Amino acid sequence: MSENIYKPYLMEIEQIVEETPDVRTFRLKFKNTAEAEKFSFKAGQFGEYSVLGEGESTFCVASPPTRNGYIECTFRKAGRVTKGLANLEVGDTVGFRGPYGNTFPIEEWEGKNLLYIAGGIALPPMRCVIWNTIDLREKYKDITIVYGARSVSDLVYKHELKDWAERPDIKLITTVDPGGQTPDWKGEVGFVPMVLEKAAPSSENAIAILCGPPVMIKFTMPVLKKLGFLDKDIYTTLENRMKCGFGKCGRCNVGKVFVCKDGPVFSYEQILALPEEY
Amino acid sequence: MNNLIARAKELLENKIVQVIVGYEAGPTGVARPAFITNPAKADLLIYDERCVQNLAVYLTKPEVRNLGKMAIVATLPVMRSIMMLISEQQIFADNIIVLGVSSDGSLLDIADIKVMQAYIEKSDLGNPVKDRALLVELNKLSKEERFAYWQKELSKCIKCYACRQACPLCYCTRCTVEVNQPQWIPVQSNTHGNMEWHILRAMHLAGRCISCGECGRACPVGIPCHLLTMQLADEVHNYFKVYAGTSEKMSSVLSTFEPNDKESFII
Amino acid sequence: MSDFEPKVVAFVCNWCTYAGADLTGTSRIKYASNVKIIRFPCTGRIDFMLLLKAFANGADGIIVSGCHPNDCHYTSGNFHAKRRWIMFKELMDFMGVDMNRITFSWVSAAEGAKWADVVNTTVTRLREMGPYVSYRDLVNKSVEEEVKNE
Amino acid sequence: METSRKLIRKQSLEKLYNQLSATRKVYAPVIADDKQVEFKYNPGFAEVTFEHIRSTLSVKNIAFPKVENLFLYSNGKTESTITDIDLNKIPEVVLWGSHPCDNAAFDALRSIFEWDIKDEFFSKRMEKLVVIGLSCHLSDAYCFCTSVGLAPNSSKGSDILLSPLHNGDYQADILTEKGASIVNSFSELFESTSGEEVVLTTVKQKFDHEKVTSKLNGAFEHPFWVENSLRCIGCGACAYVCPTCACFDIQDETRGKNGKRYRSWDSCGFSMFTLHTSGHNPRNVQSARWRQRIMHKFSYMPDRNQSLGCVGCGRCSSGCPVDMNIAEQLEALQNI
Repeated sequence: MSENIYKPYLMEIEQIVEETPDVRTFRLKFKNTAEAEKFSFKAGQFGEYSVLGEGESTFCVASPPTRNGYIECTFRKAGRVTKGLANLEVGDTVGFRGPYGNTFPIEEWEGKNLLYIAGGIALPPMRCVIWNTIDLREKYKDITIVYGARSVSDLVYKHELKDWAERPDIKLITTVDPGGQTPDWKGEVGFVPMVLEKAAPSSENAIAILCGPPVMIKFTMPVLKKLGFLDKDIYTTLENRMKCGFGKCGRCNVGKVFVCKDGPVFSYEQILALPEEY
Repeated sequence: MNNLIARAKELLENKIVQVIVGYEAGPTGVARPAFITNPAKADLLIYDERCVQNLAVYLTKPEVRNLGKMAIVATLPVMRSIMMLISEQQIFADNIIVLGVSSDGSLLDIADIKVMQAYIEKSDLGNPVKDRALLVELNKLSKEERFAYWQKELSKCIKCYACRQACPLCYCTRCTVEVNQPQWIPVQSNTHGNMEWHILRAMHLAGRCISCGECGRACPVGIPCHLLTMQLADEVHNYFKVYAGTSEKMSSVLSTFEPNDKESFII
Repeated sequence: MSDFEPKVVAFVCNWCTYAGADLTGTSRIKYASNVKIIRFPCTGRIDFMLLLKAFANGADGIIVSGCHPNDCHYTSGNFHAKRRWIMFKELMDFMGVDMNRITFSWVSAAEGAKWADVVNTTVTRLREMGPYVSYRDLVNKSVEEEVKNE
Repeated sequence: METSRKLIRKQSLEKLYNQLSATRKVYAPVIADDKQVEFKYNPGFAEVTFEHIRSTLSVKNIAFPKVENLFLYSNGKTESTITDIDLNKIPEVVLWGSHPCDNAAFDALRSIFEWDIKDEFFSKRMEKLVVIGLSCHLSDAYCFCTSVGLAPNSSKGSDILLSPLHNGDYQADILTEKGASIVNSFSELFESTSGEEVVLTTVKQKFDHEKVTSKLNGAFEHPFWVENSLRCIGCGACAYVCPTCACFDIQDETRGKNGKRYRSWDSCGFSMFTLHTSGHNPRNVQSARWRQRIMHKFSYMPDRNQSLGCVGCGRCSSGCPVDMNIAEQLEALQNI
């Protein structure tokens, strides 16, 4: 009999990092080693994480495929499933189905400058590709990361932000919204689009990867255009509600395009061709 | 009907309202809701015995509201729904014009809410005659027979929520069944879960149901779910001597009380 | 069915009946141990869905109890509850759910003896009625419906 | 397989039914107490109706049940296990007397469930299904099979298609191996055909579906959607009675330690269908949801699944509480 496509892998929580009061990162390890060996994924893909008894929720894999043996997910406590997840402890079981969806075309980006722009809880879906390209550092030229959050306490991956800031081969700009700073905050204060405009990274031979709340995207796009980025060189991910993850349940489509099959990674050029249904 | 069309035209032409919510005939001959914004199209309006749907459901619908000020063709149940919606502060009396129609199809002159209230008060406010008969039949059955009857009926329910969507008083933007913390009602359709849903619906309409029967009419599989709310409408009248939708000031039976409410089962 | 012990769930308010039940205990009045008490801030807070869930999860009977009228800690919670129970009882009756399995009562904090009496009468009645098979069948049958064509 | 044509007399048909019904599950239409037509398992032959236009619900539940367990689980604090559903336990079912539109709908469902990765739950049920279809000699104003490339006697989706003759006998078209194996097991009941004309209803063509599909391509922003969906009240009746609607929800239900993950029918017409946790809703108004329904069936599915998502059974329109008549709307759409 062939596989039950709705059956999740059983994963054990190996480590929990409390990123902010309501955001957590789980490191998950396959319970079954045979499944672990067969499993592979690429940057940008997502999965259905489940708490048995609560249901499933869709997040991107937050760890890079260059780190074997585990996957990580970062989620904000918001609905029934994420609350269920937040109640779990190290050693507990989480279900995982995936990977689904397309990937960031990182091979095409080789030899280019990369500009990552993320806002708030949108860093996790980008963390996978960021680490992926950092782990293959010699293949890419400059890597710039612009990350903003509402306040200092809302910044996720604080330990990694520190590492990135210390690395000479990465340019990291962190910012918090006005009023969100603490007395010892050393980063920028201001909204992502303004900070980006001030930093003015060059668009020459560069790719921009953008992820964040709609309002941030709305105001960041004109800045990227001003800097000279072409639509086809800007990438983002769409996050629509989904249940199955493989084009059957009928929720995530934007016009003819299934976010779960044709996405979640889209170039801005592709997004512009979509009907406004996302 | 001609009076209705003339009045509709006049309201649209003089820009007193932007839309008339009334009935038109569909291609298969059934009457259905129509939204007339162009006075030239007012001739499409009909009013006859086919026009049974409670149009008041559209008063709270965002896309219909966006059309602007409306006039609504209103039978007695529609008027009572309007009263309920005003009393529950979902709509403002000033924003709608009521094109009242009596049971024989003639246009009533409902100048304002006072007139409407007077008209409602002198009408028969009990359940519709044919439903009364059904209720009497059901109440004659034994408890076990009634339990079996409702199990059989509710096993047909497919949880399409047409009963809820068709009801002018089920206007919540997020229904209890759509809350999943806790999940009161199972998402799937099975007899037990369906029964819980219909109990919940009837309880949430207790003292608010204006006996239009729209829920039962909307049901695609023919469950007489309107009898549940109608039975409660009867009981509300028995116990508390009120009919829903008779005054703009009335508050819902279950959100008020009288210290001397009578019952006989609490020990 | 002589050895049948009914499972009874009691939904009670914090201020009167719960305190009343406490008094029953401290007064060393014995009463049937079939009852599992669930404490609420007020009878006005007892949702009818909870009663249905109790039946669905295997209760044979239910007691709902709170402060006497005019004694509500929140002034009017029990008056609201009363109206709700009237409607609920009538609806349940109409749908054929056995209302003899639900006891509604007012038990004040001073009525320890009344609480024992309410529980004992209810349990005795339920012993005679036997387990609530028809509701349980409904639930079990519904679980099977899902796999109908297997 | 080469198809063949036989004749089956009325008495033989009854024998065929009774013999099938004695040995396996037969899902056949009956007229219920409330005059609604519903499909039941193994009703007596006398109960089975041959005179229905359409059943209230479609027969899709035989391949795509309204609730279907995906797996069972037991959830301990540290030890969790998942138990698969044994799909081999799905019994063989004979679908009897379903009309050509409903039978063609299985192909549309297949185009969704077997698109990209294969859904075993659906496929297994289809594997165990034998369809003995019945051509239509009755129709009503809601029927529009001829507008979506079908006809009252389309054989698509049937294993055997029965068509009524004037004298009460039936012509039997044997269309697949599955059909042939039934005919072979009961060969004594089938005779060679005398070439008599079958009695069929005529269904007027209301629109050209290819024209609709091409029109829809640029119609996403058209004011048509708002104008024509104002009366839609946003219930799920159309989707639930539809033989081809396949959208579903996945939910968990636990009792104590044990539970099940199941899928159940869902509808794109519900306001919460696409709601994000954040509160953002890509299809936040009813017109967008109505557009999705029509677009999915007549534009997205032909494009992505190489199948039309509509078989013209007319259930959505006859079951709609507010007369959202899909054929009327498609007719209008081909001329926008």
